[in-house]
Amino acid sequence: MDWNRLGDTFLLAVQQTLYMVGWTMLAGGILGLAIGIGLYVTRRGNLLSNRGVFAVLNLAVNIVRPIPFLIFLVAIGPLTLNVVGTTIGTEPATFAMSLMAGFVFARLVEQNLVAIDPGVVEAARAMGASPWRIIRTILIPEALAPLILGYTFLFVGVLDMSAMAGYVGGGGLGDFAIVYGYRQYDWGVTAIVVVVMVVVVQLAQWLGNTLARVALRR
Amino acid sequence: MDWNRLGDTFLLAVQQTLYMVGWTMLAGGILGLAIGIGLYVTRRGNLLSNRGVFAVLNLAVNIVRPIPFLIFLVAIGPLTLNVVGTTIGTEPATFAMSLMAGFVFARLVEQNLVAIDPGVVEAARAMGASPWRIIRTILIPEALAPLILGYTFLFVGVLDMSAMAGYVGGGGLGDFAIVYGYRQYDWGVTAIVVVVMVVVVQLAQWLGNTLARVALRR
Amino acid sequence: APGSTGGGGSSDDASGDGGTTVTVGVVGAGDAHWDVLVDKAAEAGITLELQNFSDYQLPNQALSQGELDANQFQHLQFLAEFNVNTDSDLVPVGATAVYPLGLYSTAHASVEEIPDGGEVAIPNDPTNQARALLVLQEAGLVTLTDGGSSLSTPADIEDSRVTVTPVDAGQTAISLQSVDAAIINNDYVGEADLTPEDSIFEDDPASAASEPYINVWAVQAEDADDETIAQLVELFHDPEVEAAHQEESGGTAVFVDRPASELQEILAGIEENLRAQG
Amino acid sequence: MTAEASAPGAPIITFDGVTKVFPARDGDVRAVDDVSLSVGAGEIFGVIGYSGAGKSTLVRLVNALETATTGRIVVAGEEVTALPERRLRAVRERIGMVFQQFNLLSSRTVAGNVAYPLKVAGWPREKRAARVRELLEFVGIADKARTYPAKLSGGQKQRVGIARALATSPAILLADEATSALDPETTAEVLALLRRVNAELGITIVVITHEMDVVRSICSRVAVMEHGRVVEVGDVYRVFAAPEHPATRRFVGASLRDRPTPEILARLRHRHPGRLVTVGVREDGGVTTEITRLLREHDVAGTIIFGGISEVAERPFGSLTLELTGADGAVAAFLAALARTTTVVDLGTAAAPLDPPTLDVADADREDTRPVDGPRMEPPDATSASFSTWTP
Amino acid sequence: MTAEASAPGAPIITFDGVTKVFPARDGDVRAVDDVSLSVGAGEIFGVIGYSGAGKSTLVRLVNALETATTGRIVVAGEEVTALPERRLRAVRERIGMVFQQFNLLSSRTVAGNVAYPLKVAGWPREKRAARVRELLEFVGIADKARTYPAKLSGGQKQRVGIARALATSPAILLADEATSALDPETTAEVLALLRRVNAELGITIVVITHEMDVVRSICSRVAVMEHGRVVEVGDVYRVFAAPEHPATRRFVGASLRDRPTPEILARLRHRHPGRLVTVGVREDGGVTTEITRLLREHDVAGTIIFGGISEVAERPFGSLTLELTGADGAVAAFLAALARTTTVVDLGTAAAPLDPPTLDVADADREDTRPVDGPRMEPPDATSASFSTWTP
Ligand SMILES: Nc1ncnc2c1ncn2[C@@H]1O[C@H](COP(=O)(O)OP(=O)(O)OP(=O)(O)O)[C@@H](O)[C@H]1O
Ligand SMILES: Nc1ncnc2c1ncn2[C@@H]1O[C@H](COP(=O)(O)OP(=O)(O)OP(=O)(O)O)[C@@H](O)[C@H]1O
Ligand SMILES: [Mg+2]
Ligand SMILES: [Mg+2]
Repeated sequence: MDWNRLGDTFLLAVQQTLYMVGWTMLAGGILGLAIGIGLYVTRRGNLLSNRGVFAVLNLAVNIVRPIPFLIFLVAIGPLTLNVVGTTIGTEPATFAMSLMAGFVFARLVEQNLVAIDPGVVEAARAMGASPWRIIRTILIPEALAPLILGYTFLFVGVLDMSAMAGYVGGGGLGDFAIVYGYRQYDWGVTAIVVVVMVVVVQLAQWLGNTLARVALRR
Repeated sequence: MDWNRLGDTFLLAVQQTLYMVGWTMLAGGILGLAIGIGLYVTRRGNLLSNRGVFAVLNLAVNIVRPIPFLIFLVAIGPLTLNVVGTTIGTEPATFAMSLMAGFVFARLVEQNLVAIDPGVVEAARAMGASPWRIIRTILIPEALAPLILGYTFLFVGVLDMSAMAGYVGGGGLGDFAIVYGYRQYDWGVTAIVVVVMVVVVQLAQWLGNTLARVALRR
Repeated sequence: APGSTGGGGSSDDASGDGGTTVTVGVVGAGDAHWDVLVDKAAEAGITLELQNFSDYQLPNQALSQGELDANQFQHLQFLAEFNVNTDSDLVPVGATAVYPLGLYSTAHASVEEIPDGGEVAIPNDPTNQARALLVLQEAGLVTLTDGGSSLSTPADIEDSRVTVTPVDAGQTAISLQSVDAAIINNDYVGEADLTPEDSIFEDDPASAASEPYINVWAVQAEDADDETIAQLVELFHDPEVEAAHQEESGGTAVFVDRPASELQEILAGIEENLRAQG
Repeated sequence: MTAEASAPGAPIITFDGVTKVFPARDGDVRAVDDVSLSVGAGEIFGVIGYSGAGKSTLVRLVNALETATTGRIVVAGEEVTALPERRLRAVRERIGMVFQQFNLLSSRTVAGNVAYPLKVAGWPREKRAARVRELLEFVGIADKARTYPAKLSGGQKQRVGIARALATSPAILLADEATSALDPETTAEVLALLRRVNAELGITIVVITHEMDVVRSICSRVAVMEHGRVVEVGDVYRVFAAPEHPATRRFVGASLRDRPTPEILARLRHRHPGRLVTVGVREDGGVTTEITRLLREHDVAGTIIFGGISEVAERPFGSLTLELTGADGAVAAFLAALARTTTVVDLGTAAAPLDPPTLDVADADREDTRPVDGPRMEPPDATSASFSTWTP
Repeated sequence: MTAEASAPGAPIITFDGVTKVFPARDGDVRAVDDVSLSVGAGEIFGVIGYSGAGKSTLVRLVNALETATTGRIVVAGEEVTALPERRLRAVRERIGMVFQQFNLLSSRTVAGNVAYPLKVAGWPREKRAARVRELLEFVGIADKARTYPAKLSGGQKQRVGIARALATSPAILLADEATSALDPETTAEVLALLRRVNAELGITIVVITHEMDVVRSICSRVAVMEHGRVVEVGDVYRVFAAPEHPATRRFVGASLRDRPTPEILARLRHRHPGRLVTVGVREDGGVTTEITRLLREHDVAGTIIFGGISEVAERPFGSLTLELTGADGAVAAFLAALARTTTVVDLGTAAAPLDPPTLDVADADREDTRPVDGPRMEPPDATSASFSTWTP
């Protein structure tokens, strides 16, 4: 890689990726947790079982997830303009990614909550705990280990998704690899970026695995 | 949508998507199950706990997942050529998607297995069941409900991924929406395709939820 | 718009050195000539900020929303389609070059040798796909509905003796090992260990028929007379920039330096045609 | 709480025609079947029954963890069967529950588990810590405070469950098999504690158990369940003294162990070939003086070979099995005289055995505990008729 | 299997200096501490101890579900502590295990759970179905065959666990609290079955329990655990008759219930103000004849007010508490005479009570079950010294 020529751009790409991934993990994580918990608790027979709300959430997730990211980006353009003030660059890309990541994470959260022993939820109900308290103090802690793994999974997905930020001028490492590596047939650049991403993912996964093991009180 | 002009192409796109998604779900599902179970059983303290194998599998998954799909496609080009005989078209796209889907599903599988009550695995061990039998008759059935949800999650991911098959001439619905809708400024076409995909996803998710509820013997 | 015209969302008067900042949308900021241009612009007191896109629709959209001062990634044909389809009035203010689009093959020495039912890869990006189909029609491999147009897609292939597979532009060269022939953007010809001379068929960039494929700088209508942009247009034809660009294109780029008015005329012509087609 | 308090106070829990049906593919399960019952405030109320009789389901209806299919349940003045989930919370906060399967929070330490209901009830942090320590010390697992449930033994888990249920000193305590995993000493301690919180704080306790000994030692009233129905309910001493339903008789027999089982009887006959009789022991225990007197009078020698006198609801209760030796006529006269005072069951001699009167139970419907081939314990007749005359 | 078979056959399970330590942040837990022990082939061997004593861990070492920290364990000739997981499978196939927490497969029906070990053992389909039906009928849940575990009551789950462990008729059965959730009748049936499979098929059974009654009714030998150590091991009758370790004495006392607890004694004194004495009953039960004779001789009136005679390892065992009324001298002479025949514990009168000799136990270290404030049950002295002279 020609560091003199690409060095600054590369560092900028790293910054952009950090920005996009960081905010997406935060916003998408919160959104996903909220929707995922919503899906779980409103499921038939569960804590706040509610057909209507479940159907709406379920539909929303099903609508957003399969839309190709590019089309999704454009489709929410007006919303992005309202919220972020612009439709190109790193911020709007982050906005779209957060939404998409939220809907993706929602399913992961839902999935992990399904495996909780209903006995403990029952114990909390028997003590008069409110649904909100049960969510906060039972559902999340009891499913923490798989939730951490799910969040790590999301991280890798978001990093991957951030490569598509290039479509809206969001830049980032993935875009860097494509623009300066792939399209230039410069496999050296591509390889370096991929290695960087793999190392980051390896670290994240190691962290996730470790935290999950700690959270798994067995 | 101008049916006369696009009808055939649309039907072809549907076929291609069915082909790609079908095979990817099959091959990726099997691959993912295998790797995911591998990750779970070789984890520290588990059935076939083995640091080396775990590290290799973990690294492999971490390497493949963050690579932008376009770069991944090119990177495995030589392998694709060997296996499929060509690098462009629906088949090679399916090949690349299967690999990627497999690595993605692996993490979902691993995550869902982590939540299994170790007591039942212990009961099977106490009866002298072999690790392979435990995997087949305990791990998979006990985690079936979340595994089904995970597989449904994968389905949506694969459908989404199939939109990228266009890069290597794989075609499919996602590509159709982009080429004939988005790029032709024809939001009608885009909308129709998106609606079709959402309906398919809605059905798949409904099926997944239903099967998961049946599998959840509570 | 840059400087005082004040339409550009991301432009401002850089007070520090008295220069001006211009944000230009491009597809493929990785191309070497941009580096040279940025340096040249800096010498002229212009801070040239490149906003890279990987998608071809968005640079125009961003420009018409005023989020860019200019863009430079498309030919007149593509710009016309955008204007017509989205009721916009982006205008070309300068030309860069026109590139030949050639058909290459490692397996066959001529178009005639391509077997019936063979497979031909074409780029799937919108600036090249329709043009590639027209090249194939010219080469006698396909027939397009109504003689084809700059909006043609594989769905418009009426009759064909080969299978046409659109792929990512970067994949066309790579795909040569799998297909009988491929239309390759000249950007990628060198990367595939080919030279433009190896093409078994190409359109003629110098001919009038290639006019719609002249690549241009585009701005919002009210910025048509912007000085800074005009300066950039001029700087693009600086020998150093052209040299860098020529090297990249494998020596096939035909530089075009036509006045804005001519370009706008050509554009108007294409737009009229498009509207007439409905 | 003493057995004398047999008349319940104002009812704090009332079941009124309650049925709970679990739908299932192959036939619905009527886990609770038309139960009407009330538990008085301040009572220790026992629920006993065979495995699968519906005991757990019955108490789970009290705090509405299960919703009744039909019927009304009123708890502390609130009709829980009519309350929405939101309004149930206030009711539940005042009910502690020990779960049969413990249901500990695996993500919290032992101390965290016990602190949980205190947090729900909004106790301040400092008071919480002190209370948790106190409870853990009581149940004897203070040293495991920072351990996670997965690392506890079965009995330790159960003790955490008990501490957790008692934490907020609820008005009602539902204890579902709260001592099933505990050794006798810990069980005795837990039962003593329950008796104490009942006496001192007036907490109403519903004890589900399969051990009649638990009922015997702490309950004032007991309900016996079979197949979802409450087949007998009453004062504990009355139920022991005069069990009416065959299921009750079996439980009483299994608990008292004062009458020889057929197996034991066979061995007794082998060792003592003479005339064997089982004599009921009355409340004041004076029957043995009577026996001594009558033996002397009739010149019959008696050896106590089996049986026991223990307490039921803090009153003496039991029976003794004697081997009598003497002239046939003298023995007969002795038995006749004794029978005027108490119940006498003549078991005959080894040579001419008399079977103890068996239960007239058509219990073929107890399919869920009937063995195919294992020897079946046939509890001897509890001679309810004559005993029942003493019932207070 | 009778109690006479007290000498174990060739050992089938041998522990040799086995220790199991669970590492933990705040101090390691020595769950099993230097245990050496052997279980004879064909024995029914009991393991008893307080909650957390290490019983479950001990048996889990047998089939190597836990790996020993130090020491050697040999099972059926194989040193399981030295075998790799792969080779352990053959050993495990011949060991059935009932888990304290049941560990049922939630994804299989009741029938599927019981069929599972048969599948592992490679039984053909038809034989499997018949065997499953037979087992389910035995444990009394044939009607729940197609139900999933989540819908079972606690006792029903336990019965599935028992059926599953017995399915392949293993050579060794490890039963960890296998009857803790069962009612007395079902317990009796399960114990009878265990006795039968032991007698008929020669299956070696290790029974972990906290109920001394279970030990009393089926075990030939018993090990008592405390704090991970085996503090006493021996023939069951010997252990009951002459418990050596304080923990053992407490278990024996709790099981026999023939001696009044301090609480009961207080009530007895209230009802019977006269002289109270507890008299041990010897193996042949003849002591009561003796009592009758001596009462007559010394002109003392005696009333049996508490106590019991039951069987331990199928032999009579127990004690009776009498109230004596008569002249002081006569009573003293009577007691002196009686003490020549059997153990006599003088409890004094209500006015001048004599406490039963208490245990000389420094049991302050039993912190895990010591209550902070609950009344503590003080088991009376089991008068081991004089009883031990009869030990066979
Ligand atoms: N969720 C459920 N779905 C279907 N059937 C159930 C469910 N819960 C319990 N049952 C059935 O209802 C009956 C009563 O169960 P319950 O748990 O109340 O019994 P129990 O008296 O507590 O027994 P145990 O002493 O064994 O705990 C049983 O036959 C059981 O199988
Ligand atoms: N996996 C583990 N990690 C750490 N400590 C453990 C673990 N399993 C058991 N222990 C500890 O080891 C000790 C013995 O436990 P064990 O389960 O053998 O007791 P037990 O005698 O079976 O008791 P119970 O009668 O209550 O079931 C306990 O103090 C327990 O907390
Ligand atoms: Mg129950
Ligand atoms: Mg245990």
